Amino acid sequence: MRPPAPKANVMGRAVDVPVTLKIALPRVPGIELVALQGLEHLARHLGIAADKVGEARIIVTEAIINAFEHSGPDTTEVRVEFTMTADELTIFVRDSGRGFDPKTMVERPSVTSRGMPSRRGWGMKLMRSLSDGFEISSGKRGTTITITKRLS
Amino acid sequence: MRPPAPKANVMGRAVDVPVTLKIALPRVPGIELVALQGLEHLARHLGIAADKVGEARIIVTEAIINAFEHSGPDTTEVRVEFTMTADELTIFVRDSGRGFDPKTMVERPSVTSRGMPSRRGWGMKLMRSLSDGFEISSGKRGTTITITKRLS
Amino acid sequence: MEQPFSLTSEVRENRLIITTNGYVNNVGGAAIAEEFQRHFTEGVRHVIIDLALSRVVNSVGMSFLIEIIEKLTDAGGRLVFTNLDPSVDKMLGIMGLYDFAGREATTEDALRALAIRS
Amino acid sequence: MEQPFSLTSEVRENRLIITTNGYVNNVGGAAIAEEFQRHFTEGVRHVIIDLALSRVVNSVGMSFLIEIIEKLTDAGGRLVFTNLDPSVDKMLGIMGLYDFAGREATTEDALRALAIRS
Ligand SMILES: Nc1ncnc2c1ncn2[C@@H]1O[C@H](COP(=O)(O)OP(=O)(O)O)[C@@H](O)[C@H]1O
Ligand SMILES: Nc1ncnc2c1ncn2[C@@H]1O[C@H](COP(=O)(O)OP(=O)(O)O)[C@@H](O)[C@H]1O
Repeated sequence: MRPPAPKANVMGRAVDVPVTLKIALPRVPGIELVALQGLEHLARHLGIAADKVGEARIIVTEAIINAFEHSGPDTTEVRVEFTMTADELTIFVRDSGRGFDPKTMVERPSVTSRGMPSRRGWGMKLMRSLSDGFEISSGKRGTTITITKRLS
Repeated sequence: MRPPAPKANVMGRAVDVPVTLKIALPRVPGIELVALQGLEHLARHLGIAADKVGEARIIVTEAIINAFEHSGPDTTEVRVEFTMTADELTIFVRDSGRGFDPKTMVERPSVTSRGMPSRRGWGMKLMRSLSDGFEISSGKRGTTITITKRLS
Repeated sequence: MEQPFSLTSEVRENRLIITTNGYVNNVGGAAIAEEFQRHFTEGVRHVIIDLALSRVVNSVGMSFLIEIIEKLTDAGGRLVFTNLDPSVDKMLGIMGLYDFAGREATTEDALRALAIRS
Repeated sequence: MEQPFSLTSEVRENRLIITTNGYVNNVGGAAIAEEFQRHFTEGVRHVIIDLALSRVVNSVGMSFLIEIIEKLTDAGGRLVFTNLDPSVDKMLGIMGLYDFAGREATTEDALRALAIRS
Protein backbone atom coordinates (compact mmCIF):
# COMPACT_ATOMS: atom_id res chain seq x y z
CA MET A 1 0.00 0.00 0.00
CA ARG A 2 2.82 2.39 0.87
CA PRO A 3 4.94 3.86 -1.89
CA PRO A 4 8.36 2.18 -2.12
CA ALA A 5 10.41 5.38 -2.34
CA PRO A 6 11.85 6.59 0.98
CA LYS A 7 10.07 9.68 2.22
CA ALA A 8 11.46 12.98 3.32
CA ASN A 9 11.78 13.27 7.06
CA VAL A 10 9.73 15.70 9.12
CA MET A 11 12.04 17.40 11.61
CA GLY A 12 14.36 14.42 11.72
CA ARG A 13 11.64 11.82 12.22
CA ALA A 14 11.52 8.87 9.88
CA VAL A 15 8.04 9.41 8.54
CA ASP A 16 8.08 6.38 6.23
CA VAL A 17 8.34 3.82 9.03
CA PRO A 18 4.77 2.94 10.03
CA VAL A 19 3.91 3.38 13.68
CA THR A 20 1.22 1.20 15.20
CA LEU A 21 -0.87 1.85 18.29
CA LYS A 22 -3.22 -0.85 19.56
CA ILE A 23 -5.86 -0.32 22.19
CA ALA A 24 -8.41 -2.65 23.76
CA LEU A 25 -11.15 -0.37 25.07
CA PRO A 26 -13.50 -1.34 27.89
CA ARG A 27 -17.18 -0.39 27.82
CA VAL A 28 -16.85 2.93 29.61
CA PRO A 29 -18.76 6.02 28.45
CA GLY A 30 -16.67 8.26 26.22
CA ILE A 31 -13.74 5.79 26.11
CA GLU A 32 -13.38 6.49 22.37
CA LEU A 33 -11.77 9.79 23.41
CA VAL A 34 -8.73 7.81 24.59
CA ALA A 35 -8.39 6.27 21.14
CA LEU A 36 -8.70 9.73 19.59
CA GLN A 37 -5.91 10.95 21.84
CA GLY A 38 -3.70 8.15 20.54
CA LEU A 39 -4.61 9.00 16.96
CA GLU A 40 -3.74 12.65 17.51
CA HIS A 41 -0.45 11.82 19.21
CA LEU A 42 0.70 9.73 16.24
CA ALA A 43 -0.52 12.39 13.83
CA ARG A 44 1.40 15.13 15.61
CA HIS A 45 4.52 12.96 15.61
CA LEU A 46 4.23 12.47 11.85
CA GLY A 47 3.23 16.03 11.06
CA ILE A 48 -0.18 15.18 9.58
CA ALA A 49 -2.34 18.08 8.37
CA ALA A 50 -5.13 19.14 10.73
CA ASP A 51 -7.96 18.58 8.24
CA LYS A 52 -6.94 14.96 7.69
CA VAL A 53 -6.70 14.37 11.42
CA GLY A 54 -10.14 15.93 11.94
CA GLU A 55 -11.69 13.63 9.35
CA ALA A 56 -9.94 10.59 10.84
CA ARG A 57 -11.31 11.60 14.23
CA ILE A 58 -14.88 11.32 12.92
CA ILE A 59 -14.22 7.92 11.32
CA VAL A 60 -12.68 6.50 14.47
CA THR A 61 -15.42 7.86 16.72
CA GLU A 62 -18.23 6.44 14.60
CA ALA A 63 -16.55 3.04 14.27
CA ILE A 64 -16.06 2.67 18.01
CA ILE A 65 -19.51 3.83 19.06
CA ASN A 66 -21.07 1.45 16.52
CA ALA A 67 -19.06 -1.44 17.90
CA PHE A 68 -20.28 -0.80 21.43
CA GLU A 69 -23.84 0.12 20.47
CA HIS A 70 -24.67 -2.56 17.93
CA SER A 71 -22.57 -5.59 18.79
CA GLY A 72 -24.72 -6.46 21.80
CA PRO A 73 -24.59 -5.86 25.54
CA ASP A 74 -22.15 -8.74 26.09
CA THR A 75 -19.38 -6.89 24.31
CA THR A 76 -17.08 -5.72 27.05
CA GLU A 77 -14.16 -4.80 24.83
CA VAL A 78 -13.57 -3.18 21.45
CA ARG A 79 -10.14 -3.44 19.85
CA VAL A 80 -8.78 -0.54 17.87
CA GLU A 81 -5.58 -0.42 15.87
CA PHE A 82 -4.00 2.51 14.06
CA THR A 83 -1.11 2.12 11.67
CA MET A 84 0.15 5.43 10.40
CA THR A 85 2.78 6.79 8.08
CA ALA A 86 3.01 10.35 6.83
CA ASP A 87 1.03 9.14 3.81
CA GLU A 88 -1.57 6.76 5.03
CA LEU A 89 -3.61 5.67 8.01
CA THR A 90 -5.10 2.22 8.45
CA ILE A 91 -7.76 1.80 11.12
CA PHE A 92 -9.06 -1.52 12.41
CA VAL A 93 -11.99 -1.63 14.79
CA ARG A 94 -13.07 -5.04 15.99
CA ASP A 95 -15.75 -6.33 18.32
CA SER A 96 -16.66 -9.92 19.13
CA GLY A 97 -20.36 -9.25 19.17
CA ARG A 98 -23.43 -10.43 17.31
CA GLY A 99 -22.37 -9.24 13.86
CA PHE A 100 -24.60 -8.20 10.98
CA ASP A 101 -24.84 -8.64 7.25
CA PRO A 102 -23.53 -5.45 5.68
CA LYS A 103 -24.97 -6.51 2.30
CA THR A 104 -28.55 -6.81 3.47
CA MET A 105 -28.23 -3.97 5.92
CA VAL A 106 -30.94 -1.56 4.88
CA GLU A 107 -29.06 1.70 4.43
CA ARG A 108 -31.61 3.92 6.04
CA PRO A 109 -32.76 6.82 3.93
CA SER A 110 -30.63 9.82 4.69
CA VAL A 111 -33.70 12.02 4.50
CA THR A 112 -37.08 11.41 6.06
CA SER A 113 -40.36 11.53 4.16
CA ARG A 114 -40.58 15.20 5.12
CA GLY A 115 -37.27 15.86 3.39
CA MET A 116 -35.37 16.39 6.67
CA PRO A 117 -32.12 14.56 7.46
CA SER A 118 -32.72 11.28 9.28
CA ARG A 119 -31.88 11.31 12.94
CA ARG A 120 -29.87 8.10 12.96
CA GLY A 121 -28.10 5.92 10.42
CA TRP A 122 -25.20 8.25 9.68
CA GLY A 123 -22.22 6.29 10.97
CA MET A 124 -21.58 4.15 7.88
CA LYS A 125 -22.16 7.07 5.55
CA LEU A 126 -19.73 9.29 7.44
CA MET A 127 -17.03 6.60 7.59
CA ARG A 128 -17.37 5.88 3.87
CA SER A 129 -17.43 9.54 2.85
CA LEU A 130 -14.33 10.47 4.82
CA SER A 131 -12.16 7.45 4.00
CA ASP A 132 -10.38 6.11 0.95
CA GLY A 133 -11.02 2.45 1.65
CA PHE A 134 -13.76 0.84 3.73
CA GLU A 135 -14.26 -2.89 4.33
CA ILE A 136 -16.54 -4.72 6.72
CA SER A 137 -16.17 -8.32 7.68
CA SER A 138 -18.91 -9.50 10.00
CA GLY A 139 -20.25 -12.77 11.23
CA LYS A 140 -21.35 -14.70 14.30
CA ARG A 141 -17.97 -14.06 15.93
CA GLY A 142 -18.11 -10.33 15.57
CA THR A 143 -17.40 -7.45 13.27
CA THR A 144 -14.15 -5.98 11.98
CA ILE A 145 -14.05 -2.84 9.97
CA THR A 146 -10.88 -1.87 8.13
CA ILE A 147 -10.56 1.67 6.91
CA THR A 148 -7.76 3.31 5.02
CA LYS A 149 -7.29 7.02 4.64
CA ARG A 150 -4.68 8.93 2.69
CA LEU A 151 -3.02 11.57 4.79
CA SER A 152 -0.88 13.43 2.28
CA MET B 1 -7.60 -9.10 45.93
CA ARG B 2 -10.91 -7.27 45.80
CA PRO B 3 -13.20 -7.35 48.82
CA PRO B 4 -16.09 -9.77 48.34
CA ALA B 5 -18.81 -7.41 49.53
CA PRO B 6 -20.62 -5.52 46.76
CA LYS B 7 -19.58 -1.88 46.70
CA ALA B 8 -21.75 1.18 46.72
CA ASN B 9 -22.27 2.62 43.29
CA VAL B 10 -20.93 6.00 42.25
CA MET B 11 -23.66 7.84 40.37
CA GLY B 12 -25.23 4.60 39.16
CA ARG B 13 -21.98 3.07 37.91
CA ALA B 14 -21.05 -0.38 39.10
CA VAL B 15 -17.74 0.49 40.70
CA ASP B 16 -16.99 -3.06 41.83
CA VAL B 17 -16.77 -4.49 38.31
CA PRO B 18 -13.16 -4.12 37.21
CA VAL B 19 -12.56 -2.27 33.95
CA THR B 20 -9.49 -3.10 31.91
CA LEU B 21 -7.75 -0.96 29.31
CA LYS B 22 -4.89 -2.43 27.29
CA ILE B 23 -2.56 -0.43 25.10
CA ALA B 24 0.40 -1.41 22.96
CA LEU B 25 2.47 1.74 22.64
CA PRO B 26 4.86 2.37 19.75
CA ARG B 27 8.21 4.07 20.30
CA VAL B 28 7.05 7.63 19.73
CA PRO B 29 8.24 10.50 21.96
CA GLY B 30 5.77 11.28 24.71
CA ILE B 31 3.51 8.31 23.87
CA GLU B 32 3.15 7.59 27.62
CA LEU B 33 0.76 10.56 27.68
CA VAL B 34 -1.76 8.46 25.77
CA ALA B 35 -1.59 5.79 28.46
CA LEU B 36 -2.03 8.47 31.12
CA GLN B 37 -5.12 9.71 29.32
CA GLY B 38 -6.56 6.20 29.48
CA LEU B 39 -5.74 5.96 33.16
CA GLU B 40 -7.45 9.26 33.86
CA HIS B 41 -10.52 8.32 31.85
CA LEU B 42 -11.02 5.13 33.86
CA ALA B 43 -10.36 7.03 37.08
CA ARG B 44 -12.95 9.69 36.27
CA HIS B 45 -15.46 6.96 35.41
CA LEU B 46 -14.92 5.30 38.77
CA GLY B 47 -14.75 8.52 40.77
CA ILE B 48 -11.18 8.03 42.03
CA ALA B 49 -9.70 10.77 44.24
CA ALA B 50 -7.35 13.20 42.48
CA ASP B 51 -4.36 12.50 44.75
CA LYS B 52 -4.48 8.77 43.99
CA VAL B 53 -4.73 9.45 40.28
CA GLY B 54 -1.78 11.84 40.46
CA GLU B 55 0.37 9.22 42.18
CA ALA B 56 -0.68 6.56 39.68
CA ARG B 57 0.29 8.97 36.89
CA ILE B 58 3.86 9.10 38.18
CA ILE B 59 4.10 5.30 38.49
CA VAL B 60 2.80 4.73 34.97
CA THR B 61 5.04 7.39 33.45
CA GLU B 62 8.20 6.01 35.08
CA ALA B 63 7.38 2.42 34.16
CA ILE B 64 6.82 3.26 30.50
CA ILE B 65 9.87 5.48 30.06
CA ASN B 66 12.05 2.80 31.70
CA ALA B 67 10.71 0.18 29.33
CA PHE B 68 11.60 2.26 26.28
CA GLU B 69 14.88 3.61 27.66
CA HIS B 70 16.41 0.48 29.16
CA SER B 71 15.04 -2.48 27.23
CA GLY B 72 17.20 -1.74 24.19
CA PRO B 73 16.78 0.06 20.88
CA ASP B 74 15.08 -2.94 19.25
CA THR B 75 12.03 -2.52 21.45
CA THR B 76 9.41 -1.05 19.18
CA GLU B 77 6.45 -1.67 21.46
CA VAL B 78 5.64 -1.48 25.16
CA ARG B 79 2.43 -3.07 26.42
CA VAL B 80 0.51 -1.43 29.21
CA GLU B 81 -2.55 -2.74 31.00
CA PHE B 82 -4.69 -1.07 33.63
CA THR B 83 -7.30 -2.92 35.64
CA MET B 84 -9.27 -0.64 37.91
CA THR B 85 -12.03 -0.81 40.44
CA ALA B 86 -13.04 1.94 42.83
CA ASP B 87 -10.70 0.28 45.34
CA GLU B 88 -7.66 -0.86 43.47
CA LEU B 89 -5.56 -0.36 40.38
CA THR B 90 -3.32 -3.00 38.85
CA ILE B 91 -0.76 -1.84 36.32
CA PHE B 92 1.24 -4.11 34.02
CA VAL B 93 4.01 -2.71 31.88
CA ARG B 94 5.81 -5.15 29.62
CA ASP B 95 8.62 -4.90 27.12
CA SER B 96 10.31 -7.68 25.16
CA GLY B 97 13.76 -6.20 25.51
CA ARG B 98 17.08 -7.21 26.99
CA GLY B 99 15.92 -7.56 30.58
CA PHE B 100 17.97 -7.07 33.73
CA ASP B 101 18.44 -8.68 37.10
CA PRO B 102 16.50 -6.62 39.62
CA LYS B 103 18.28 -8.43 42.48
CA THR B 104 21.79 -7.49 41.45
CA MET B 105 20.73 -4.11 40.11
CA VAL B 106 22.82 -1.63 42.06
CA GLU B 107 20.23 0.72 43.49
CA ARG B 108 22.11 3.91 42.87
CA PRO B 109 22.63 6.12 45.88
CA SER B 110 19.84 8.62 46.09
CA VAL B 111 22.30 11.30 47.13
CA THR B 112 25.67 12.06 45.60
CA SER B 113 28.90 12.31 47.57
CA ARG B 114 28.22 16.02 47.90
CA GLY B 115 24.92 15.25 49.60
CA MET B 116 22.84 16.41 46.66
CA PRO B 117 20.07 14.25 45.15
CA SER B 118 21.35 12.01 42.35
CA ARG B 119 20.36 13.10 38.88
CA ARG B 120 19.20 9.69 37.69
CA GLY B 121 18.08 6.43 39.25
CA TRP B 122 14.74 7.61 40.61
CA GLY B 123 12.27 5.57 38.59
CA MET B 124 12.27 2.43 40.76
CA LYS B 125 12.25 4.40 43.97
CA LEU B 126 9.29 6.51 42.84
CA MET B 127 7.31 3.49 41.68
CA ARG B 128 7.96 1.65 44.93
CA SER B 129 7.19 4.64 47.13
CA LEU B 130 3.88 5.42 45.47
CA SER B 131 2.51 1.89 45.13
CA ASP B 132 1.23 -0.79 47.46
CA GLY B 133 2.67 -3.72 45.57
CA PHE B 134 5.62 -3.84 43.18
CA GLU B 135 6.95 -6.90 41.35
CA ILE B 136 9.49 -7.22 38.59
CA SER B 137 9.91 -10.25 36.43
CA SER B 138 12.75 -9.90 33.98
CA GLY B 139 14.80 -12.15 31.75
CA LYS B 140 16.16 -12.58 28.25
CA ARG B 141 12.69 -12.23 26.79
CA GLY B 142 11.98 -8.94 28.43
CA THR B 143 10.69 -7.28 31.54
CA THR B 144 7.25 -7.12 33.10
CA ILE B 145 6.49 -4.99 36.08
CA THR B 146 3.28 -5.46 38.00
CA ILE B 147 2.17 -2.75 40.34
CA THR B 148 -0.85 -2.56 42.57
CA LYS B 149 -2.16 0.57 44.17
CA ARG B 150 -5.04 1.05 46.55
CA LEU B 151 -7.38 3.78 45.39
CA SER B 152 -9.77 4.11 48.31
CA MET C 1 -8.59 15.78 25.29
CA GLU C 2 -12.23 16.78 25.27
CA GLN C 3 -13.55 17.71 28.69
CA PRO C 4 -16.59 16.07 30.30
CA PHE C 5 -19.56 17.79 28.65
CA SER C 6 -20.97 21.02 30.03
CA LEU C 7 -22.99 23.89 28.62
CA THR C 8 -24.05 27.41 29.42
CA SER C 9 -26.96 29.29 27.91
CA GLU C 10 -28.23 32.80 27.61
CA VAL C 11 -31.19 34.46 25.92
CA ARG C 12 -30.32 37.60 23.97
CA GLU C 13 -32.78 39.50 21.75
CA ASN C 14 -35.16 36.54 22.21
CA ARG C 15 -32.52 34.18 20.74
CA LEU C 16 -31.34 31.24 22.82
CA ILE C 17 -27.55 30.93 22.72
CA ILE C 18 -26.21 27.57 23.92
CA THR C 19 -22.45 27.38 24.36
CA THR C 20 -21.09 23.86 24.74
CA ASN C 21 -17.84 22.56 26.15
CA GLY C 22 -16.62 19.02 25.47
CA TYR C 23 -17.70 15.93 23.61
CA VAL C 24 -21.18 16.07 22.05
CA ASN C 25 -22.12 12.39 22.34
CA ASN C 26 -25.41 10.93 23.61
CA VAL C 27 -24.91 12.63 26.97
CA GLY C 28 -23.95 16.01 25.50
CA GLY C 29 -26.70 15.81 22.89
CA ALA C 30 -29.34 15.03 25.52
CA ALA C 31 -28.17 17.95 27.66
CA ILE C 32 -28.45 20.32 24.71
CA ALA C 33 -31.91 18.97 23.83
CA GLU C 34 -33.11 19.47 27.39
CA GLU C 35 -31.84 23.03 27.56
CA PHE C 36 -33.45 23.72 24.20
CA GLN C 37 -36.80 22.21 25.21
CA ARG C 38 -37.05 24.37 28.30
CA HIS C 39 -36.76 27.57 26.27
CA PHE C 40 -38.78 26.25 23.33
CA THR C 41 -41.70 25.62 25.68
CA GLU C 42 -41.40 29.22 26.77
CA GLY C 43 -41.67 30.38 23.16
CA VAL C 44 -38.09 30.83 21.96
CA ARG C 45 -37.95 30.02 18.23
CA HIS C 46 -34.41 30.92 17.18
CA VAL C 47 -31.41 29.12 18.58
CA ILE C 48 -27.66 29.53 18.26
CA ILE C 49 -25.39 26.64 19.23
CA ASP C 50 -21.78 27.71 19.74
CA LEU C 51 -19.57 24.61 19.38
CA ALA C 52 -16.21 26.38 19.75
CA LEU C 53 -15.15 24.13 22.62
CA SER C 54 -16.61 20.93 21.17
CA ARG C 55 -14.04 19.69 18.72
CA VAL C 56 -15.44 16.17 18.87
CA VAL C 57 -19.08 15.31 18.18
CA ASN C 58 -20.60 11.99 17.17
CA SER C 59 -23.64 11.05 15.13
CA VAL C 60 -25.63 9.99 18.19
CA GLY C 61 -25.07 13.43 19.71
CA MET C 62 -26.04 15.00 16.40
CA SER C 63 -29.32 13.05 16.35
CA PHE C 64 -30.48 15.25 19.24
CA LEU C 65 -29.60 18.36 17.27
CA ILE C 66 -31.52 17.06 14.25
CA GLU C 67 -34.54 16.68 16.53
CA ILE C 68 -34.13 20.30 17.56
CA ILE C 69 -33.95 21.34 13.91
CA GLU C 70 -37.17 19.41 13.22
CA LYS C 71 -39.02 21.17 16.02
CA LEU C 72 -37.76 24.61 15.06
CA THR C 73 -38.55 24.06 11.38
CA ASP C 74 -42.12 23.00 12.25
CA ALA C 75 -42.47 26.12 14.41
CA GLY C 76 -41.06 28.48 11.79
CA GLY C 77 -37.85 28.97 13.73
CA ARG C 78 -34.19 28.40 12.93
CA LEU C 79 -31.04 26.88 14.36
CA VAL C 80 -27.65 28.44 13.59
CA PHE C 81 -24.31 26.76 14.42
CA THR C 82 -21.31 28.93 15.20
CA ASN C 83 -17.57 28.53 15.76
CA LEU C 84 -17.43 25.10 14.18
CA ASP C 85 -14.28 23.03 14.10
CA PRO C 86 -13.60 22.26 10.42
CA SER C 87 -14.16 18.54 11.01
CA VAL C 88 -17.51 19.15 12.69
CA ASP C 89 -18.47 21.49 9.85
CA LYS C 90 -17.61 18.76 7.36
CA MET C 91 -19.69 16.22 9.28
CA LEU C 92 -22.77 18.46 9.38
CA GLY C 93 -22.32 19.08 5.67
CA ILE C 94 -22.28 15.34 4.86
CA MET C 95 -25.41 14.91 6.97
CA GLY C 96 -27.17 17.58 4.93
CA LEU C 97 -27.96 19.75 7.92
CA TYR C 98 -27.21 23.03 6.20
CA ASP C 99 -30.34 22.70 4.11
CA PHE C 100 -32.25 23.21 7.35
CA ALA C 101 -29.90 25.00 9.69
CA GLY C 102 -27.50 27.91 9.35
CA ARG C 103 -23.84 28.24 10.18
CA GLU C 104 -21.97 31.42 10.93
CA ALA C 105 -18.41 32.13 11.99
CA THR C 106 -19.34 33.77 15.29
CA THR C 107 -22.31 34.20 17.57
CA GLU C 108 -22.47 37.90 16.67
CA ASP C 109 -22.73 36.93 13.01
CA ALA C 110 -25.49 34.50 13.90
CA LEU C 111 -27.43 37.16 15.80
CA ARG C 112 -27.17 39.44 12.77
CA ALA C 113 -28.28 36.63 10.46
CA LEU C 114 -31.30 35.97 12.69
CA ALA C 115 -32.11 39.65 13.13
CA ILE C 116 -34.43 39.78 10.14
CA ARG C 117 -36.58 37.02 11.67
CA SER C 118 -39.37 37.68 14.09
CA MET D 1 -3.80 15.91 27.81
CA GLU D 2 -0.52 17.68 28.33
CA GLN D 3 0.39 20.00 25.46
CA PRO D 4 3.67 19.76 23.54
CA PHE D 5 6.21 21.46 25.80
CA SER D 6 6.76 25.19 25.65
CA LEU D 7 8.11 27.80 28.05
CA THR D 8 8.27 31.54 28.54
CA SER D 9 10.73 33.41 30.72
CA GLU D 10 11.13 36.80 32.26
CA VAL D 11 13.70 38.45 34.53
CA ARG D 12 12.16 40.43 37.39
CA GLU D 13 14.20 41.97 40.22
CA ASN D 14 17.18 40.01 38.90
CA ARG D 15 15.26 36.74 39.38
CA LEU D 16 14.72 34.49 36.36
CA ILE D 17 11.12 33.27 36.17
CA ILE D 18 10.58 30.31 33.85
CA THR D 19 6.95 29.40 33.21
CA THR D 20 6.44 26.01 31.61
CA ASN D 21 3.54 24.53 29.71
CA GLY D 22 3.22 20.81 29.07
CA TYR D 23 5.08 17.61 29.81
CA VAL D 24 8.48 18.03 31.49
CA ASN D 25 10.24 15.00 29.99
CA ASN D 26 13.75 14.88 28.45
CA VAL D 27 12.70 17.45 25.85
CA GLY D 28 11.05 19.80 28.33
CA GLY D 29 13.86 19.38 30.84
CA ALA D 30 16.50 20.19 28.23
CA ALA D 31 14.59 23.29 27.14
CA ILE D 32 14.42 24.52 30.75
CA ALA D 33 18.15 23.81 31.25
CA GLU D 34 19.03 25.75 28.12
CA GLU D 35 16.95 28.76 29.13
CA PHE D 36 18.49 28.63 32.60
CA GLN D 37 22.06 28.39 31.27
CA ARG D 38 21.64 31.47 29.08
CA HIS D 39 20.69 33.61 32.09
CA PHE D 40 23.09 31.89 34.49
CA THR D 41 25.98 32.81 32.19
CA GLU D 42 24.77 36.40 32.37
CA GLY D 43 24.93 36.28 36.16
CA VAL D 44 21.39 35.43 37.30
CA ARG D 45 21.61 33.38 40.51
CA HIS D 46 18.00 32.99 41.68
CA VAL D 47 15.47 31.12 39.61
CA ILE D 48 11.74 30.50 39.89
CA ILE D 49 10.19 27.68 37.90
CA ASP D 50 6.41 27.94 37.63
CA LEU D 51 5.02 24.49 36.83
CA ALA D 52 1.32 25.45 36.94
CA LEU D 53 0.71 24.15 33.43
CA SER D 54 2.94 21.08 33.77
CA ARG D 55 0.83 18.52 35.53
CA VAL D 56 3.03 15.69 34.26
CA VAL D 57 6.78 15.52 34.76
CA ASN D 58 9.08 12.50 34.65
CA SER D 59 12.34 11.66 36.38
CA VAL D 60 14.39 12.21 33.23
CA GLY D 61 12.99 15.73 32.94
CA MET D 62 13.69 16.26 36.62
CA SER D 63 17.33 15.25 36.15
CA PHE D 64 17.81 18.51 34.23
CA LEU D 65 16.31 20.46 37.11
CA ILE D 66 18.61 18.71 39.59
CA GLU D 67 21.53 19.84 37.44
CA ILE D 68 20.23 23.40 37.69
CA ILE D 69 19.95 23.06 41.46
CA GLU D 70 23.57 21.83 41.59
CA LYS D 71 24.83 24.81 39.62
CA LEU D 72 22.83 27.31 41.65
CA THR D 73 23.87 25.77 44.96
CA ASP D 74 27.57 25.93 43.93
CA ALA D 75 27.10 29.56 42.97
CA GLY D 76 25.29 30.50 46.18
CA GLY D 77 21.95 30.86 44.40
CA ARG D 78 18.57 29.22 44.79
CA LEU D 79 15.81 27.55 42.81
CA VAL D 80 12.17 27.90 43.91
CA PHE D 81 9.31 25.87 42.42
CA THR D 82 5.84 27.41 42.30
CA ASN D 83 2.29 26.36 41.48
CA LEU D 84 3.04 22.66 41.79
CA ASP D 85 0.47 20.02 41.04
CA PRO D 86 0.14 17.90 44.20
CA SER D 87 1.55 14.84 42.42
CA VAL D 88 4.59 16.76 41.18
CA ASP D 89 5.07 18.16 44.67
CA LYS D 90 4.99 14.62 46.04
CA MET D 91 7.53 13.45 43.49
CA LEU D 92 9.99 16.24 44.28
CA GLY D 93 9.56 15.43 47.95
CA ILE D 94 10.44 11.76 47.44
CA MET D 95 13.49 12.81 45.44
CA GLY D 96 14.65 14.96 48.33
CA LEU D 97 14.77 18.15 46.30
CA TYR D 98 13.33 20.37 49.00
CA ASP D 99 16.54 20.11 50.99
CA PHE D 100 18.15 22.12 48.19
CA ALA D 101 15.33 23.99 46.49
CA GLY D 102 12.34 25.94 47.69
CA ARG D 103 8.66 25.67 46.89
CA GLU D 104 6.06 28.37 47.17
CA ALA D 105 2.40 28.55 46.28
CA THR D 106 2.78 31.37 43.78
CA THR D 107 5.46 33.24 41.91
CA GLU D 108 4.77 36.36 44.00
CA ASP D 109 5.41 34.27 47.14
CA ALA D 110 8.65 33.02 45.60
CA LEU D 111 9.80 36.56 44.79
CA ARG D 112 9.12 37.54 48.40
CA ALA D 113 10.98 34.46 49.67
CA LEU D 114 13.97 35.34 47.49
CA ALA D 115 13.87 39.05 48.38
CA ILE D 116 16.21 38.66 51.34
CA ARG D 117 18.87 37.20 49.05
CA SER D 118 21.32 39.31 47.09
N1 LIG E 1 -20.20 -3.36 14.94
C1 LIG E 1 -21.46 -3.63 14.55
N2 LIG E 1 -22.07 -4.76 14.97
C2 LIG E 1 -23.33 -5.06 14.57
N3 LIG E 1 -24.06 -4.27 13.77
C3 LIG E 1 -23.51 -3.12 13.31
C4 LIG E 1 -22.20 -2.75 13.67
N4 LIG E 1 -21.91 -1.57 13.06
C5 LIG E 1 -23.02 -1.23 12.38
N5 LIG E 1 -23.99 -2.15 12.51
C6 LIG E 1 -25.32 -2.13 11.86
O1 LIG E 1 -25.33 -1.17 10.84
C7 LIG E 1 -26.38 -0.22 11.06
C8 LIG E 1 -26.00 1.15 10.52
O2 LIG E 1 -24.99 1.77 11.33
P1 LIG E 1 -24.78 3.33 11.25
O3 LIG E 1 -24.74 3.74 9.81
O4 LIG E 1 -23.59 3.67 12.03
O5 LIG E 1 -26.08 3.98 11.87
P2 LIG E 1 -26.68 3.89 13.35
O6 LIG E 1 -25.55 3.53 14.28
O7 LIG E 1 -27.22 5.25 13.61
O8 LIG E 1 -27.74 2.84 13.29
C9 LIG E 1 -26.63 -0.27 12.54
O9 LIG E 1 -27.91 0.18 12.88
C10 LIG E 1 -26.41 -1.75 12.83
O10 LIG E 1 -27.56 -2.49 12.52
N1 LIG F 1 12.41 -2.31 31.50
C1 LIG F 1 13.72 -2.42 31.82
N2 LIG F 1 14.56 -3.15 31.07
C2 LIG F 1 15.88 -3.26 31.40
N3 LIG F 1 16.43 -2.64 32.46
C3 LIG F 1 15.64 -1.87 33.25
C4 LIG F 1 14.25 -1.72 32.99
N4 LIG F 1 13.75 -0.92 33.94
C5 LIG F 1 14.75 -0.59 34.75
N5 LIG F 1 15.91 -1.17 34.37
C6 LIG F 1 17.23 -1.06 35.03
O1 LIG F 1 17.04 -0.52 36.30
C7 LIG F 1 17.83 0.66 36.48
C8 LIG F 1 17.17 1.64 37.43
O2 LIG F 1 16.04 2.23 36.87
P1 LIG F 1 15.46 3.59 37.46
O3 LIG F 1 15.39 3.45 38.93
O4 LIG F 1 14.19 3.89 36.77
O5 LIG F 1 16.54 4.69 37.13
P2 LIG F 1 17.07 5.26 35.75
O6 LIG F 1 16.03 5.00 34.70
O7 LIG F 1 17.26 6.73 35.99
O8 LIG F 1 18.37 4.53 35.46
C9 LIG F 1 18.02 1.18 35.07
O9 LIG F 1 19.16 1.99 34.94
C10 LIG F 1 18.15 -0.11 34.28
O10 LIG F 1 19.44 -0.63 34.36
